[in-house]
Amino acid sequence: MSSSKTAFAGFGGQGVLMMGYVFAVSAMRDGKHVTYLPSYGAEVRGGTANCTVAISDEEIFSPVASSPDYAVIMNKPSLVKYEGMIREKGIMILNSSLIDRDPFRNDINVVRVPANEIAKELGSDRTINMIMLGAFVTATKTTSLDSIMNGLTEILKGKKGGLMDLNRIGLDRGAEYVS
Amino acid sequence: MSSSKTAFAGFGGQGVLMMGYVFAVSAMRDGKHVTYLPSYGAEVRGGTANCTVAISDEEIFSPVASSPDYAVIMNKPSLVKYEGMIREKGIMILNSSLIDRDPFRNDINVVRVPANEIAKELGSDRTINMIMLGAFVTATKTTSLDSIMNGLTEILKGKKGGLMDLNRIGLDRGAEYVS
Amino acid sequence: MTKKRKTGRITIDEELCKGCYLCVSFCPENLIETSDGLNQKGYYPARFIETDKTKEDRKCTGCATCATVCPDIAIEVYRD
Amino acid sequence: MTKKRKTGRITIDEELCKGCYLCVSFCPENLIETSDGLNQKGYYPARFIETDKTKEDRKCTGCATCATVCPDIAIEVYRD
Amino acid sequence: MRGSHVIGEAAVRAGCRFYAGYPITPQNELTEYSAGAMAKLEDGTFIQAESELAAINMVIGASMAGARPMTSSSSPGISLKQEGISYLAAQELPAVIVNTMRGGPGLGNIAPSQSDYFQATRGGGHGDYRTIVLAPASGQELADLTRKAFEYADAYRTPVMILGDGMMGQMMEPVIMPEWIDTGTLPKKNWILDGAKERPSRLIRSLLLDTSVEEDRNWKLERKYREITRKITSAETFMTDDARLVVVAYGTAARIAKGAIKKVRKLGLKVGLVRPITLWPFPNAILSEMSRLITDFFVFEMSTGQMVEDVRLALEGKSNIHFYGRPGGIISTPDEIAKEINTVYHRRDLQED
Amino acid sequence: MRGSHVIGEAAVRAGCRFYAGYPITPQNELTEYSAGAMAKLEDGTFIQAESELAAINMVIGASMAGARPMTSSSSPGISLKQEGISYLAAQELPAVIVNTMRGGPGLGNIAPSQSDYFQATRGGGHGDYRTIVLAPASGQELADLTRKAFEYADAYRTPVMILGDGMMGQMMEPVIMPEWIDTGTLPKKNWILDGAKERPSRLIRSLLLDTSVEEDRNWKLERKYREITRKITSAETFMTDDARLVVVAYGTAARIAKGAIKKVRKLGLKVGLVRPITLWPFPNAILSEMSRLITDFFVFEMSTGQMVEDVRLALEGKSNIHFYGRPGGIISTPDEIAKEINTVYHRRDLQED
Amino acid sequence: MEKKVFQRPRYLKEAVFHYCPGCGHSIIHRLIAEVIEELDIGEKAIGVPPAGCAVLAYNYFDVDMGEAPHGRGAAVATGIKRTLPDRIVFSYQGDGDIAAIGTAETIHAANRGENITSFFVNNGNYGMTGGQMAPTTLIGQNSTTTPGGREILRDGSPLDLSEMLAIARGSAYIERTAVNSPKNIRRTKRSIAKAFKVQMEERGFSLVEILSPCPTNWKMSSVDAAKYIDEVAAKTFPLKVIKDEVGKI
Amino acid sequence: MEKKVFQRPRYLKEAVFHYCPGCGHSIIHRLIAEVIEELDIGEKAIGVPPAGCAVLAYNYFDVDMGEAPHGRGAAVATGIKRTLPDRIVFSYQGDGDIAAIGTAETIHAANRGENITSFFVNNGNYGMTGGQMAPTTLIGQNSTTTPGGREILRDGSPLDLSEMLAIARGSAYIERTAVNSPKNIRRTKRSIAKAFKVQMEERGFSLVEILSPCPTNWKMSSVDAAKYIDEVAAKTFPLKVIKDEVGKI
Ligand SMILES: Cc1ncc(C[n+]2csc(CCOP(=O)(O)OP(=O)(O)O)c2C)c(N)n1
Ligand SMILES: Cc1ncc(C[n+]2csc(CCOP(=O)(O)OP(=O)(O)O)c2C)c(N)n1
Ligand code: SF4
Ligand code: SF4
Ligand code: SF4
Ligand code: SF4
Ligand code: SF4
Ligand code: SF4
Ligand SMILES: [Mg+2]
Ligand SMILES: [Mg+2]
Repeated sequence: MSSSKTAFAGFGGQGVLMMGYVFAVSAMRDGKHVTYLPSYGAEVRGGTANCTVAISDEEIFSPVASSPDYAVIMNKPSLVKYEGMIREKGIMILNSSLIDRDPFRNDINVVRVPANEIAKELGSDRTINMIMLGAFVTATKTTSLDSIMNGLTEILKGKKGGLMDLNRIGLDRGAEYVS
Repeated sequence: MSSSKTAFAGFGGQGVLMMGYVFAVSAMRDGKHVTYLPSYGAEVRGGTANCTVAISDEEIFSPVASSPDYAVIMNKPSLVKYEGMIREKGIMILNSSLIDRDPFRNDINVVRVPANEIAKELGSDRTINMIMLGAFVTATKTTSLDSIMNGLTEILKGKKGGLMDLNRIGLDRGAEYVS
Repeated sequence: MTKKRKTGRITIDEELCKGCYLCVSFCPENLIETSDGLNQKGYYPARFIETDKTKEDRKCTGCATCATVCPDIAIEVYRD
Repeated sequence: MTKKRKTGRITIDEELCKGCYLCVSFCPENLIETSDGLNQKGYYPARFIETDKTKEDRKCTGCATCATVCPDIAIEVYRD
Repeated sequence: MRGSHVIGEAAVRAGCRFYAGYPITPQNELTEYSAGAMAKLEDGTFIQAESELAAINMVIGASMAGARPMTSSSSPGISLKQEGISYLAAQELPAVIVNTMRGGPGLGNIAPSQSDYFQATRGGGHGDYRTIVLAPASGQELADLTRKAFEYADAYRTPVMILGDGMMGQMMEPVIMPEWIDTGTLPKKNWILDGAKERPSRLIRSLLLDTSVEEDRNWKLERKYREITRKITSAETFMTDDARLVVVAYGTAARIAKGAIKKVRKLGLKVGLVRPITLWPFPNAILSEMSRLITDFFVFEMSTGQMVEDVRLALEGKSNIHFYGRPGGIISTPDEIAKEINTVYHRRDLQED
Repeated sequence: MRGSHVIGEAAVRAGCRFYAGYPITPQNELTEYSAGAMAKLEDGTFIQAESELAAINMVIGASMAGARPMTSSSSPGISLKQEGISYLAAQELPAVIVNTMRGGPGLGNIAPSQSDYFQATRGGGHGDYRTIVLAPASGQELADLTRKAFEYADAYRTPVMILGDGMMGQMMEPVIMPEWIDTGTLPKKNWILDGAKERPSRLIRSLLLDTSVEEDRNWKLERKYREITRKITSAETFMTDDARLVVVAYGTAARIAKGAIKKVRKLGLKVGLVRPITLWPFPNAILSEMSRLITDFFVFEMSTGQMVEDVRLALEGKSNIHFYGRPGGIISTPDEIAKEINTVYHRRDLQED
Repeated sequence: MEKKVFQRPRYLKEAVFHYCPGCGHSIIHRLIAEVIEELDIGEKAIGVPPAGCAVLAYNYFDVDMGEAPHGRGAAVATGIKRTLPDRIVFSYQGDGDIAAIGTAETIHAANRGENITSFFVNNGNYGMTGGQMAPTTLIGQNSTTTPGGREILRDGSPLDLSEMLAIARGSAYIERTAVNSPKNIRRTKRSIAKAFKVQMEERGFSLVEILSPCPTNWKMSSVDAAKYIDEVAAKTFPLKVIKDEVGKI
Repeated sequence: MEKKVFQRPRYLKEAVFHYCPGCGHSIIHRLIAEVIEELDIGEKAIGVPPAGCAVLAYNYFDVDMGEAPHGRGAAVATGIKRTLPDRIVFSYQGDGDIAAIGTAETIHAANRGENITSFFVNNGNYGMTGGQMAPTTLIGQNSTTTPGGREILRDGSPLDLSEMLAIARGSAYIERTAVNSPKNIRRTKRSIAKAFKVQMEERGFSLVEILSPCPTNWKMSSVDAAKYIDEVAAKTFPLKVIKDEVGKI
């Protein structure tokens, strides 16, 4: 679809803002108009962090999502916050490792990803957000895994390669899991 | 007279502002409305200092004197500045020790006081301004020597008495000289 | 008979714990480990190994080193 | 005959002088005094005592101490 | 007693026991007077701060602790206090700030000026807030408005600025000083920080990360500002009853204008004066009221034109506005202003016909 | 590239080789980008100053020495720069200052806000001066106005402020970057301080003790401000041709308003937008021009109402002004604004009859 | 009989710290609260939190708290203390807050000998704003504003604020400690207690500089961050009593 | 043959000083101008005058001069120097300017090791504004804001800024001298020269603190003021090299 708004939400430490930022940059490189609006709650350490990424083929008037099309939910408090907001027929990607219940909505599609467990297998918590991101783009087709990789490369340029590979693996595992 | 404006002018070091301030406070204690406007040029050390004192029985609208009634002139540059401004029939008190010529105006009254010489006799340059002040009030009857003394006492309260006496003497000698 | 040394025990509040593992690394008796269950914040909290041991066999001295280094005041220490 | 010691002289710009008398107090030979004529600024400027003396009888060494301490650069020093 | 001393004396009589300031001409007399006055009071504190910034922040602390604090400076120093003033407004802390305006911008000079009007009335600091701004024009008013400043500050828990200039500060006029307030009799403040003894601990802050909470705070302040506007707006009118031309001026400029009006009245010109005493809140009502009868207003400021915007906002195009400004520390004479008034008066054919 | 990076990149391309700043959310990305960008240029200087105050004063020095300097901060930090900005204006020094506004007053929060409008346009500093204020509303405009900012600063020897907010700073849109300027080709400045070699020594100062000299300076600046007003005032109009209601909004608010207008247009409401691009000088002409046909204007700001005063000054009571404000960092949705517009539109019976 | 020997101190509210895992702020908060309880000054204490990661300190300390603008803690505390001389007033400040923007206010409060106590949390960076260089950032240490790590010529050297404060004639007690090990944590608690006592006895300005781990911006595990302080940070900022005009109290 | 051995230096304009009789500023101006001439840096020198009695210094120095806001000389000089690294940049500041409002800017410029030179004119008061207390006012010394003279408890003690600057890791050369006697004046000139050379060789921050008589506000004759510096002021502010990382140059 030509235009969508996605909310990414979780704890400060979970790389939520990074997830959204990577997605935004990638969409950007696809030539889309993009707005990336981090919740500044994140400035205060620890608390829940979230960001909204709007992508569109034309100018975006507001970066805020009163009813997002998609939501990537990393923990329970965020579920509580977004389960009511997400639009009908919207897609919600849940980190089932940390969320032991379903959203009350039955008019949305829910994809459960045990990100922490998968990350544990991969031996690095750092990959949790990439696993979720991989699952997200695959489930929503908002962009391609390759665009994401390009976005990542752009963002991480200068950083050591190991990180890159780790992220790649995370993305793939997340993608696999939902496809 | 019920209302007048007087300009006091000279070098920074000559106690010009003090002279005007003492006069202002004294008039104030006579129950007059008074404005005292120091030239801030004085803030920058050394340069010529001057102040304007307006006294009146009613509210004073402007403290500035475009054409003062009286002028107490302590040095040549100030003469040059004020000889043109002072109003017709106005009174100018000159420190003749430092000013070797007369103002070009012949429609004003000029009183010459060799203040530095007198001060030398009194053995203190500090008295120059009081000598001129004594001469000024006596020549213009703008207020009484006693009011001036009261004004001085108020201002110098706390300061050591010797200064007081010295000033008193200065005032008297100035007054004598013109009466 | 008189005790040679004090015995103690600790409790760790799973939900307060943020998994920094300072307690794990500083406990002189190595009595704290990482649990593999996640807490609600998404951390693997620390766990006191001797929880179920009876007083007598405990090596925990109740020295409170763990609690001292715990940033999140997740540990309470008991001693007799 | 060879000179035992340099002789010098100074000039004081009356109008630049502000009468601080630092020169008076620091001249090692006490060759500066206070004049009793006022300058235009109302100061009694300092005066070089030996102005009119001939070179030979001058005690001024041209050491420039006076000029060194003069805040207002009123003093110029000459020496041979 | 010169004007700056009047403010200092009126302050301590109003219960001010904390002054922090930093020297700057033309207001040193106030700082110096406060040093002496506080030294005489055994419960008085005077601090010569290391900067204006430090001074305003000491005032924040003193206000949190329940004092009636004051600081004073002149234009450049007031610019440095803007962050602190924004905090005072946000934390709803009472404080009195005196600005003895001088010529600007930059270092400028130290002559009387009125070019900080925007800064004072629009809030030179960041965020949605207003500062009560009082503009005395006589020795007596210096005393009375200083007293009022402390009362308003406490009543509305907001910073209050006294906006004067070097001429006001040097003016000597017979003044009847307000009585001493017995600080013990001032109403207790139930919000101050004095230690959580037999009560829950208290908090004074301006950080409101939750935007809806911040928005509520902004509207709460806005409501307070509306109340202040209703309650304290004030202006003096002078010879306006039969006036065909009304001069608008404040502080020193208003004094000079009065002199000018007296002169032109002698020539038979029907000219009056509106002198805003509160610059914020600005006396809009009285001006728009007049605009029904008065076709022409003459605004005189010692600046290139700042208050004139408030006059335009008040009149909303209903009358003609003529502006005359002298920035940079120039003090006009009544004659000069009379001349200007005269010109306008005739150019606009306002004379009896 | 996010908005803050766009500014940073456009700055170095515009020949900015000196950046001094101090961290503050939500503009750290700009500071950090500048650190990287200057490090890459062998003639680039980045200084993380010890405070905003130090930063603006370093900018003063760099400008004196001929650089195209920039500093950036957010609301509280900008308050601390007010004295420096007043000096820049007084000493006629070019400089670019970026304010990424956040919720205030006080510490407030770090969400997008527009409550520093007064401070920016009225001069939060002391004295008679103005600052050119540019309000970008898109990624491309961030780039283009940054370039313009440096050009205006040099052309008029005056400080220029870019007024944005966190949303602008985070926005990512396809942007065509302006070309790199070869700093060597920039016109030589004949007033800078670079050592009195084969020329008389130069002086840059703002102290003018002689009031008549200061007054001349004030009027000289005033003339310059008039010229700037004539030459650079700019605004975007959107769907105003057939409009019966015109929305006035800038920056982020204008974007949201555009979305709202598209929505209400679908409902057949004839609504347009005027978006001031220069906040000072304010586009008065275009608004008063419109007031001949438009009976109703709708002002939307992310504040309790500041720009609305400029709209009132421009319209001088000729049309009705409706204000809608959301302070404190609230970001309205186009739907919300559409609803408000709709209400006003019908309350005022603007629909075809 | 078994008894509780360690629990949450009385002057900390129940709120859960928002700080990152392994953050020194949490430990320092606890220590200050413990000392306030032990000296029984909870009803007299007035705290001044900073702008910094600890900006929300008032959510934790159960004493009166008044927020200062960034860097102005010493000035605000001065205003409070001069108004209420018998209260115990402390400022809690980060290294950016106290050693950069707050340099003048801190030095002059110390030099005036204000009877206040400042806690100077040195974590080598601007934590709250995302890890920019602080005056205390070590040479070579990474920050988001020092590409490639801090360089002496480009970015200047670490600032020894505590040593400068020791020169201030009005400062009575200045010590640098750390909260990276049980031993250092206990020592830090002792010096916090001493700093408060110095104020209680009106001996002048007291300050404790505390090297504090910031695992997030140091990009290290909490355990490594703790080690880093001993092995690296303390080499530039030695842990020691820098000034003590008071001696035993 | 007789020749002129002392005359007005080339880099002073003809203007008559506005300073009071016996004012140290006048002497310091002359010394700086002499050194600029002797080091032949007049075409490279850029000076930053303060707000203070020396605010009009640009009327005297015949080199490029750019006025700084009160206290910000070090920051303004930094901006100039970083932009034109091969020029010689100096700030001229009073004790209120540099040691009160300018504390942070000065300390951080020194700590960054900015290659600039600052002249710190210590006359123990705020001369320009009429003799208020400065951070350097001596205990018991009179000022218009310390009724009865400066008191430690009420007004704090004199601030040793130069000693603090010596701790700054980027400062290369700091000396305290005086201009109250021929000997001290010559010594001051030598250290002014050294300070400039330190900058010319890019060794870092250099500063000369100069005890300077203010007969007007000290209410003394110029001669007594000169004595006062030796007998009183120098006891609190000893004349000495406070830091020298450079040695002979
Ligand atoms: C005047 C002003 N400038 C900048 C900021 C932004 N700011 C908030 S906290 C902070 C620095 C935090 O660093 P530090 O003091 O070391 O505390 P930490 O977070 O590291 O504990 C800054 C620059 C502000 N709030 N106010
Ligand atoms: C921001 C600001 N605050 C205050 C002033 C007023 N002011 C001018 S000079 C000065 C202090 C002068 O003292 P010092 O620096 O010691 O220089 P001195 O005159 O003694 O040589 C002050 C406070 C100012 N110009 N700007
Ligand atoms: S109390 Fe001591 S022994 Fe027991 S767990 Fe804690 S650290 Fe280990
Ligand atoms: S120290 Fe505390 S927070 Fe860290 S792991 Fe142990 S219990 Fe958890
Ligand atoms: S030192 Fe200079 S100014 Fe002072 S008295 Fe001697 S000549 Fe005159
Ligand atoms: S040059 Fe030396 S000897 Fe001659 S007058 Fe001057 S000080 Fe005295
Ligand atoms: S960023 Fe660093 S200082 Fe801030 S809370 Fe996290 S760990 Fe602590
Ligand atoms: S007041 Fe003091 S410092 Fe200023 S010029 Fe006069 S003597 Fe010199
Ligand atoms: Mg820090
Ligand atoms: Mg001084």
